[in-house]
Amino acid sequence: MAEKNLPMREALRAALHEEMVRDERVFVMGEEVGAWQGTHRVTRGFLEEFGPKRVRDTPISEMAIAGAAVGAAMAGLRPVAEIMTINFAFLAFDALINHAAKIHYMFNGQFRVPMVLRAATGWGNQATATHSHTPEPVFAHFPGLYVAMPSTPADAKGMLKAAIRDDNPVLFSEVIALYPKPGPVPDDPDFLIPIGKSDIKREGDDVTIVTIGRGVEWSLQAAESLAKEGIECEVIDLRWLRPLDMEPVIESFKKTNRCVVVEECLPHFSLGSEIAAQIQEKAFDYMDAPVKRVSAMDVPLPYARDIELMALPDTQKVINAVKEVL
Amino acid sequence: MAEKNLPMREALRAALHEEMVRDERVFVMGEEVGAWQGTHRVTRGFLEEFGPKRVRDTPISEMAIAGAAVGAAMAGLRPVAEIMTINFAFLAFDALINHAAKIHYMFNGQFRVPMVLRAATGWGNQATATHSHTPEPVFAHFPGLYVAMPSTPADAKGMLKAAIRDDNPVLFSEVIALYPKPGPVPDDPDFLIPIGKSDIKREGDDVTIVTIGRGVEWSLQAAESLAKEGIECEVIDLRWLRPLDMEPVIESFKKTNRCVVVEECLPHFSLGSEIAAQIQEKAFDYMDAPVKRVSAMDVPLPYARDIELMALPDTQKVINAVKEVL
Amino acid sequence: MATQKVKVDKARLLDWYRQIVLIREFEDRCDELYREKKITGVYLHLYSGHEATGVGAVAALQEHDHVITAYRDHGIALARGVDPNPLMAEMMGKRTGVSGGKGGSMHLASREHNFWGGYAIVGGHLPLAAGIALESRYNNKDAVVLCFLGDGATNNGYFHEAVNLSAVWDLPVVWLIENNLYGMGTPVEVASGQPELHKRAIAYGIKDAGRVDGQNVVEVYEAASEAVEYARKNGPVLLEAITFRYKGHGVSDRAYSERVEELAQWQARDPIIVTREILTGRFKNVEAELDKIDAEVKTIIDRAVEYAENSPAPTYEDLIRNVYVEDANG
Amino acid sequence: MATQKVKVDKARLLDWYRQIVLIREFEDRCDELYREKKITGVYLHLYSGHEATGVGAVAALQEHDHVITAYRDHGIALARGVDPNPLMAEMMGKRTGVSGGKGGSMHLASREHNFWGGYAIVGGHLPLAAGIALESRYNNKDAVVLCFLGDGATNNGYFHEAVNLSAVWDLPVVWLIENNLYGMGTPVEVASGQPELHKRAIAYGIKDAGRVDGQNVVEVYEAASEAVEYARKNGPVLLEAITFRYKGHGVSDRAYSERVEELAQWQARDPIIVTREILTGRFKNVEAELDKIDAEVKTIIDRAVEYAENSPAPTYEDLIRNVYVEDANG
Ligand SMILES: Cc1ncc(C[n+]2csc(CCOP(=O)(O)OP(=O)(O)O)c2C)c(N)n1
Ligand SMILES: Cc1ncc(C[n+]2csc(CCOP(=O)(O)OP(=O)(O)O)c2C)c(N)n1
Ligand SMILES: [Mg+2]
Ligand SMILES: [Mg+2]
Repeated sequence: MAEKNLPMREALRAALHEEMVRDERVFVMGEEVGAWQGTHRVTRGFLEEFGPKRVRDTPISEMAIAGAAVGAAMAGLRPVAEIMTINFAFLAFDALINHAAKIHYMFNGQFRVPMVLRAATGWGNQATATHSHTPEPVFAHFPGLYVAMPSTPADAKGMLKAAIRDDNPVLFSEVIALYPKPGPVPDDPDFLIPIGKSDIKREGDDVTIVTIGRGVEWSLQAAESLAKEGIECEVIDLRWLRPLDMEPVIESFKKTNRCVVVEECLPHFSLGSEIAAQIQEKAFDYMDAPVKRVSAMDVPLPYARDIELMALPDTQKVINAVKEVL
Repeated sequence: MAEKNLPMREALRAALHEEMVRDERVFVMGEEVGAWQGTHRVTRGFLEEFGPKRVRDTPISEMAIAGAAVGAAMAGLRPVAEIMTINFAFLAFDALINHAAKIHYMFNGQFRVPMVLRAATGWGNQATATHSHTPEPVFAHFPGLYVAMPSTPADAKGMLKAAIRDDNPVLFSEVIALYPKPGPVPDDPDFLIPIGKSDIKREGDDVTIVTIGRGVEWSLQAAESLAKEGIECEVIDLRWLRPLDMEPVIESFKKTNRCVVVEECLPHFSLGSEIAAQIQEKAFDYMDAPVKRVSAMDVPLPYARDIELMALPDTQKVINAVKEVL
Repeated sequence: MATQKVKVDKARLLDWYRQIVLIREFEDRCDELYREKKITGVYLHLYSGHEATGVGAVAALQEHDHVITAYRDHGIALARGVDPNPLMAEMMGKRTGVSGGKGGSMHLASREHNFWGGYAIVGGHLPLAAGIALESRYNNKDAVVLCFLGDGATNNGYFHEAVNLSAVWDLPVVWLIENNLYGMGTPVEVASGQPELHKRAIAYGIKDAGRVDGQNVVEVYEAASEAVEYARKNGPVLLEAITFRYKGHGVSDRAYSERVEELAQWQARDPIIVTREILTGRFKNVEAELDKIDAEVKTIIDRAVEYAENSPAPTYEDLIRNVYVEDANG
Repeated sequence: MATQKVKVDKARLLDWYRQIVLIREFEDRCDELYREKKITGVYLHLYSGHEATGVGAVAALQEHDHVITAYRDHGIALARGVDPNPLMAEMMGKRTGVSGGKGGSMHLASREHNFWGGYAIVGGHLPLAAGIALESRYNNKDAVVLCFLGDGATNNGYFHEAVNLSAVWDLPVVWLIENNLYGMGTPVEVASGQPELHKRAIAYGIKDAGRVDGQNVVEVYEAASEAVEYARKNGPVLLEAITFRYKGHGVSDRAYSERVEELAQWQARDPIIVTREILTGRFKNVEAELDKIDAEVKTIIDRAVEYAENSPAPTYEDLIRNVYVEDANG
């Protein structure tokens, strides 16, 4: 199958573009998605190509962006709404959790809410406390919503396309730090990565590293470095926080008996907590060591570069954690 | 020390009353707290006694209720803001997480935010999907905020007083089902339960039950029933989701080697996840069985009574869980 | 108040009368069933007192138009023609309810009637209304969305963002404020800096359709008709109907003693009385027909209660179904 | 536009001129330092172009009054008299910065100047302003809160809820919209159904203080003075200043090519030019004084940069401090 080398930003753009070409009902809406060409350039050129009906700039109204997407989706359109950064999705929390995620259930299946809410996530660029959240676990806490977080350009494309084609509401988190990173991306316009399917990004027998989003890069780098010392890590990219694909994790753990979870998120009531809890529930007899969590530090994020980076996970922290569980 | 038998509602009212008498800076604000006497009657009689300056009815404006409380607290008042039920606190998510919880840090300690945000929580009364959240773990995910959830009238009083006197923002969750339940409450106007201090509600050597809020009742009932079979449970009431008092939990676990977590919350990225993760981290060598979680089912809550109650934890589910870890 | 323009014929007036008493009877029965603990739960918000507003406004719609409202939704569902049987079944949490017993009183909906639901988060349905209206514009349909909301809801951020969005996107929405003077215990003028709520239209540059007497079904119909046709051709409109609720905010709330006198005044202008007066004023010997309607309505509601009582409860299968759409992708 | 009432004396005018060029110089230097990668990070929103609005409005305050704004906050801090040294240190993320290097460009604050901060969530600071104003009323002080906000922010739910709350609670707030015609790339008329933003006052029943020319420091001062005194005595006011930003939305944003011509028009009415014209029109031989101010300001900013560069970075201790107040209870 033909493929191109694209940065994640362009892979996402291609996914969105293909789906808009394929399906008239798909449209984008959000702050600066049109005339400004998209804050993160994912919708670059769209206004010119698809026109203002399908590329809709909005006021700075996150409640209404998410809520109107819900309504449009109920009525049969397939909105891809953009919240500029996920930090502002806190303002859309009710629209997402009490509306998008509940309507199919609450009205006994009478309505579907086939919407995607794209949001740029992550930190490490001195964006400071109010603009440095990776709060995906908080959204994934609630049933009714799917939550995606791709780590490679190919995954980004296949996952976004699957999200757009699915009839359920999806929160689609795009890690800002990954936008410029390139990778091979299939051309196939029907290349889809199924919702809730994790991916083994590297095989290994000694330790299972479970991660997502930006954590994949740190984990793979750590794995490479550890391989030189003869330690082989299996790196599982969950890709989706909901549904959470635990079977491959448990299977891998039964082989390695050791696990490190790597997340950019805050540590408490988080991804690492859930993975650790499930491993000890489902593979208790296989545990040779406690599951170790590598998370962001439990602080609001400061501006000053040096201390900000102290709070972020990195490759070295992953290496240290792996050594601790060995 | 003298004490009275009071329902939790009255214990909370007494706490609030005493603090308003003690400190002119303390005031209440929120929807229906005044003329309507409080949706949950916690502020009954306050408008008459303290007048409209200190008992402030608001419009249905959750963003502004929380946000104005932040500003008033920064300026030196001590607002006790009420969000009618915690479901509506989703609309105050940004004000709480990006403002209340961040301001002290972000401005390097220049401002303090001594506010309490009271919210009624919990479910089981056919309040349906949009009105049936116990989402405290989602708020407790973020540093900068404290999160309280008392289980008895005495705790409710001592914890609310401590929250009001503390200089940090506190989300104070009051379980609706517990409002009418009575218990002994100390009269002492300086009766305080320190922030972040858990409580052993029952001692036992066989299994540690870690719980909070309404889970305490189910756990104690289960413990009583199990005692008849010779199984002695230690029931630890965390009382605060943040700070999370894990030391007594770990200590107890080192004695019992078995643990069940009981929560009214949804199961994923939740309280049970965090407790299980920490136990396997901190007491791995003491684990005789996996930590078992008893949570709400992972569904939006339906209206019809029978099926709603199927989704809720109860005493029997706790008993079953305890037996599974034995 | 809207001036009368189109003469409404007798058949229509009788139909509206029928709807109004049907709603009243439905609500009275709900109240009774709640006291008998046949309807349970904490939330049940009755529409009694508002009937003329709901009936008159919904009458202004065509079949392909859309309706959406808040939790005080029984009357809207009935006015839109939803069968009382599955509505009553929903009240009792039965499997045969419009929402399968999963939505309850606050979350009625009937897709086939283009009734998009009742919503319990104050203001939460407003952007949904905008989104539904967008579909109409997007697909070059001429359908209008009639969005009911309370006076209290106008102070919520959702109102501001949704109405402004409808303005800049030029969406065919009639924002109809049912101003019943209170949000729970809070009078409009305590909650809103601008108590003449229709004037908020100017903040969004949309048409201010003024205030209408919410007790007079004909006046509501006429004002709503103008608003609906304006929305169809031009874009969003804000209309305010003044009305009053007869019961507590919800059935589990205590009655509000200060309101006794106010209530009596409003009941003197009860929608049933006003509609009867319009009919008897215009047509001779109509009383017998009206009495017959009253009796028929009682039978309809009796049957609805019976239907609901004899319906099965949802099962565990229902509990776990519909969390996600499982069957198909778009 | 406000008509001129109080004659402003020469010393004040010179002081305002000094503030305006100080802000301009500070921002130009920030821009330069960002290109030199001495200031880093993704967010840095310059105040260039807005100076007359910030300086004129802040000049209307007394010392015990309060100021709060959004992330475009450098100019407000300087106008309020905060020392440029710790401000520049904050830009560079230094321990000596006003916010200890933890807040950065978007989160400047100086409690001792009653400058309550810059806030980066659009609209997020509006209810804070209401709360701060409440303290003034609560404690029978006569302090006013001047709350700056952007045109784009007026479409957010926070605006609606906060301004309405200020109305029903009668709070002493001046809501000052700095309408620079765009929110990022979105023109006001695309984002707001009502593009004459001051008219939104009617939705809350508060005083509409109209529009003022944001390039003219004297006119801003006069309009703001009236608004501040109105707020002090009566309650909330909404005032709109029309201005323009010279740079990209933030330094990391590309320039907006369509705006080149528009920009040139606005720069012809640059606050520095306008203020110079006012001064030279009123007073003889003032040019030398102005040139001297220009030179002094450069020295001040040179020193600020030097101070910042020589300041220490925060440490791990700073990273973990101030998450919670640890030392004391109220
Ligand atoms: C966001 C939110 N806040 C608070 C509530 C609780 N609540 C339910 S109805 C209501 C009053 C609404 O008043 P109004 O909009 O006037 O409608 P009415 O009940 O008078 O029909 C309140 C405060 C809620 N459901 N949602
Ligand atoms: C709630 C929220 N949504 C979106 C953003 C991203 N954002 C930052 S500034 C801005 C534009 C604000 O425009 P305006 O209020 O006019 O202020 P200006 O930048 O023109 O001074 C946007 C959309 C944000 N910070 N917060
Ligand atoms: Mg009302
Ligand atoms: Mg602007």
